[in-house]
Amino acid sequence: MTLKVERLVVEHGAIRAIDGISFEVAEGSLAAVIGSNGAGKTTLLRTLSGLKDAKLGKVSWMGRDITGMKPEDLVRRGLAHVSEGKSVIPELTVKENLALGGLWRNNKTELAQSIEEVVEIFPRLGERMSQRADTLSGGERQMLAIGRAHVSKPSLLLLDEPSLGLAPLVVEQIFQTIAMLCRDRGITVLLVEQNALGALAIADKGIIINLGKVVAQGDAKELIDDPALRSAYLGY
Amino acid sequence: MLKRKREESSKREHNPYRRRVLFFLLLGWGLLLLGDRVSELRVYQGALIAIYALAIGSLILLTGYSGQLSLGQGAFMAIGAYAAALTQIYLQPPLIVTFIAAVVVAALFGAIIGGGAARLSGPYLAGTTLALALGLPTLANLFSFLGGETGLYFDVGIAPERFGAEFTLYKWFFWIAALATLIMLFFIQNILKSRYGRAWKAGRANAAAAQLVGLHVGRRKVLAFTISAGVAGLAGALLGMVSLVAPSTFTLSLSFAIITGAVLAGLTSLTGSILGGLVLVIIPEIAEMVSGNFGESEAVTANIPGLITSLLLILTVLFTPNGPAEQWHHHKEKKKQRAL
Amino acid sequence: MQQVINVFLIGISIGSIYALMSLALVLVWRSTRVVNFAQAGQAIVTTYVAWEVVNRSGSFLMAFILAVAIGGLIGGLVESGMMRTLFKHASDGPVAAVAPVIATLGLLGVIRALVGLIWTNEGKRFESPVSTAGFVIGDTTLPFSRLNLLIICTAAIVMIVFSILFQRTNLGLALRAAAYNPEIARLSGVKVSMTRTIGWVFAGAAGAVAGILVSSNDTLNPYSLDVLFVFGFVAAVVGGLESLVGAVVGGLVLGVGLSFITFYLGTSLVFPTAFIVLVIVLLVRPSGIFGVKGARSA
Amino acid sequence: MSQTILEIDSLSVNFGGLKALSNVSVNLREGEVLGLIGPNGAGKTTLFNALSGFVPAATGSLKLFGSDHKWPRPDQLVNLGIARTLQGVGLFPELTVLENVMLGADVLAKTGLVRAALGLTRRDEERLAQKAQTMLGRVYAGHLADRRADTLSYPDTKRVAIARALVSEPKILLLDEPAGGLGAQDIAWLNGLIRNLTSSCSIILVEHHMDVVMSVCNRIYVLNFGEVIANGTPEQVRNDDDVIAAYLGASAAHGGEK
Repeated sequence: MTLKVERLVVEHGAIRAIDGISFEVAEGSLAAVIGSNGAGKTTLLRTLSGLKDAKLGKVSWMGRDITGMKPEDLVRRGLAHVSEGKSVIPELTVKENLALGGLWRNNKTELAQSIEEVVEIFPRLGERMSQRADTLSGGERQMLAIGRAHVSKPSLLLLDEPSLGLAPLVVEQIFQTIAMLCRDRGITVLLVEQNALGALAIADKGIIINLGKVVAQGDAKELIDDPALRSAYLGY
Repeated sequence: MLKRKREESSKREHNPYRRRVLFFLLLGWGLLLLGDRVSELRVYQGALIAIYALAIGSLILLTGYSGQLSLGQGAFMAIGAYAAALTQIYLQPPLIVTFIAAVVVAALFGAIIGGGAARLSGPYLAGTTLALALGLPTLANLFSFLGGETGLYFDVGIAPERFGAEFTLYKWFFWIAALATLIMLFFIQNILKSRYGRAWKAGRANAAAAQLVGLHVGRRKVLAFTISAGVAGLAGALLGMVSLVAPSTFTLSLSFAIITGAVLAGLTSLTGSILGGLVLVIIPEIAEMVSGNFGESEAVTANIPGLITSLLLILTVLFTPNGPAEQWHHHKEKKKQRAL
Repeated sequence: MQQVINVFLIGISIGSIYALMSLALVLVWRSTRVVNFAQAGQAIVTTYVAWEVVNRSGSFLMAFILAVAIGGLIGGLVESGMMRTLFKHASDGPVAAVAPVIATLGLLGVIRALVGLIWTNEGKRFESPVSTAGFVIGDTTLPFSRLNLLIICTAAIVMIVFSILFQRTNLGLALRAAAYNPEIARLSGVKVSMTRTIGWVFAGAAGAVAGILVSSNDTLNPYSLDVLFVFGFVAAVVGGLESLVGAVVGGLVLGVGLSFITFYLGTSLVFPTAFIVLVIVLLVRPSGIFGVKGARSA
Repeated sequence: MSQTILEIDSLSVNFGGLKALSNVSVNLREGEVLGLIGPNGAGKTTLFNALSGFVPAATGSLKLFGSDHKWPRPDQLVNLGIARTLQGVGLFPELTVLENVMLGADVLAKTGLVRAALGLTRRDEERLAQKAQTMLGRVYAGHLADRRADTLSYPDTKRVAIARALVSEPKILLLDEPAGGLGAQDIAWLNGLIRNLTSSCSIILVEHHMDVVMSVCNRIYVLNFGEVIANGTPEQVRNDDDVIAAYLGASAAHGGEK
């Protein structure tokens, strides 16, 4: 019962952004996909969540082939994707942003319950429920984005660079929350990050990709000192 | 190897121009000969085809090349027609001066409106020019020298005597319209094939990249709007000549017809413009034949042409969105590539 | 002073019709990024249907309900039948940007021709459902009539229904989310292709109401709603094309403004004024009064 | 020491309330290749955009070839002797390759509108075509001249884009991720080309392909959060602790924590 990616190939027009990637993520674990910019991390996540079509290869989740399924259907199968760059809708209020994640279940009591859970995790959002999301700080927006995903009650959470553009202290807090979601609530997490050391610190497994290919994968703690890491980022 | 390539490339630049000159000369000669052999009605329709072709050409330049869609081409045609009629009435200069005045005045308006239009994209420009097309003719009622609903009579006089007594008024119209259209289309085609045409295509496809090669994309758009308005103004003057310079000639339907013709002709190449003009004139004819079978009620004769052209418009844009010509080019390129 | 109030009220009455047309255009724009040039054409069909029903049954209410339902149906069919095919085939290439405009213009032509074939091009008199005689206060008769009041009330009800729908329901939240950011909406489980169709359905219904209201006590022909479309478009642009509130305010402001111009300066200046307003708004504040800056660059 | 030909002094760029660049100073010397690197969102492309007039500079001044200059508009760049390639390549799809490159040399064209209308363009066109053909030859794309740009393979579009930038004979070339999407062979070719170009122009290179940056650049500026955090030779930069932290993550200190 895992997330399984097999020989995935994805193209942007004439460019091959993902060039035959394979890996597995065990249920209930936290995996970090790391690599410098242009490595294909975002494309990988967008393909997993159905926003982009794969050219070749297969993605399965809980033993079922989910390749080519639409994002709105994948949400109903427990897959939530927090896309790159604080994916909230600034014109909506905090509460509406959160409610959005639970619309598909069409159950008012469950929705209220999920929103309360989010407030427990991120108390700061509770104080700002009726404000528009564009009044939030960068860190709060990222929390809101993760909160919205949480409301959709995912069993698999895909996170795209939650640390992007945030101050180190906030990054630390977000990372700890992500780790908590995985450990305490049993959500499988696939975290895509440029911040390699931060991500590997909380992850069970690390997958280093460079120019659309996996260059190393294995235990997160061991990868920290792997020469492949420095070479993927700094070119030596 | 490289040198040979260069020679080839210079040949490539040089040949089409001569071909173009030859084509326009032959076409003109053929048309004028034809004008002697057909009925009066056909001659009149020939003049209409020429006028529509010219108006379609103005839209192809504007939309197919510089990427600005105007729903108000009829308004610029009206401006040209009124300018020509007023010039003829008050100054009575040689005919060619009248037509040049139509071009200049319409271009002037085009430059003013184009200055604003260059900052608008897609639907905004379309909506604004639509408002222009609907609103401009109402001005005729506001100023008495424009003649109100009855309009102005644009009298170009009869053909010079040396053409003979047989030379009818409609034939004279046809000669003027065909000649003006051929000359103008020749100029436009030259411009479209020159660095100006390339610059418009570049600005439309990728404004940032076009700016980086040193093109002021905004100014180029205004230039396209100005030229297009001028050309439409000439078409309008010609239309005013064969019918009447009045609000009823330059309706919204005229603007829509021009768009239809341009889309059917293939927006991205001028070669189809004459074909587009032909279609606009033929379809009502066909419709009349068709509606004859349904018993000739007025509702049928009035609406079948619109139905056919609109359906064609939708089908063209749905299935060959970039026009038949572009589609064909694409097909050819693909074939060439496969052969390599 | 009394006259000013009168002109103002008449302006509100006509302006609320513009507001409805503007609302229809904004709904379509928000859901598919298309300005629907056939919006008035769709409304022409429903108005003729209403005219037919009124003539046969005499019931204005039934005509109204039927017209609104058919308006919604046509909107949905146009989106699912035509616009989807268009986006599939014409998503890139030299004229992709203008293809939707051309397609909806074509649709306008088809609708007009069909309407002309069915009902002929001759003008039809659309009787007002209520008295058009002005209200009498003391011994002065106001130009403001029961029909004007009916128009304002109907438009107000439609707007209230819309605002409850958009602000208070799940469907409304899904529609707004899909309009602001389709990708995040999809990732949250919203079926965006469905919300697109629904946007067109609502627009069709709003347009149908506008068509009936503007035609009441007037002559109906296949071209009679062109002017409504242009004023609706101007109102939508004034409001910024993104905001439903902006559409309504834009319509009312335009209606009142034009009403004063008609009364004090004459009818012939209405069109030039609307055009000048449009150009000024587009040049000075291209994002409209309620729009976000920069929203209009392609 | 060679002359400084471009000098950016304390440039800041704001997007809304966000500071995309703050007080960035960069100088480029004649004949050198300057690398501009940094993690995602560090402000590299923003720097290019400010320099080429696509985004307004909030503060900062510019010196070109030794004299003060306003921040240019994008379309003035070529006339100032600066050419730029775009990340998305940005060829004009319906034009042929030759026409694309000819547009790059359009600033050198002399034909006015009237001559164009009359069709008297032959001499000018031939001159431009010849220049374009020569430049295409230089990037090994001469055989592609007659192909429509939208039928090219991705690496070929990159060659043509470089030819289009070079044909205006720039003194300064701004390359925006030229190696993105290229295979090893094309990257080797690109390395060679960049080195060759320094005889005629100076280059600023934004690139995240580290092999390229480290092997062709004389000096490198590293940006993070819109600020220059390091600059120096490739050797200096890659051993800089701040640079390593910027790339690999600031939470290195928390490495053992769990």
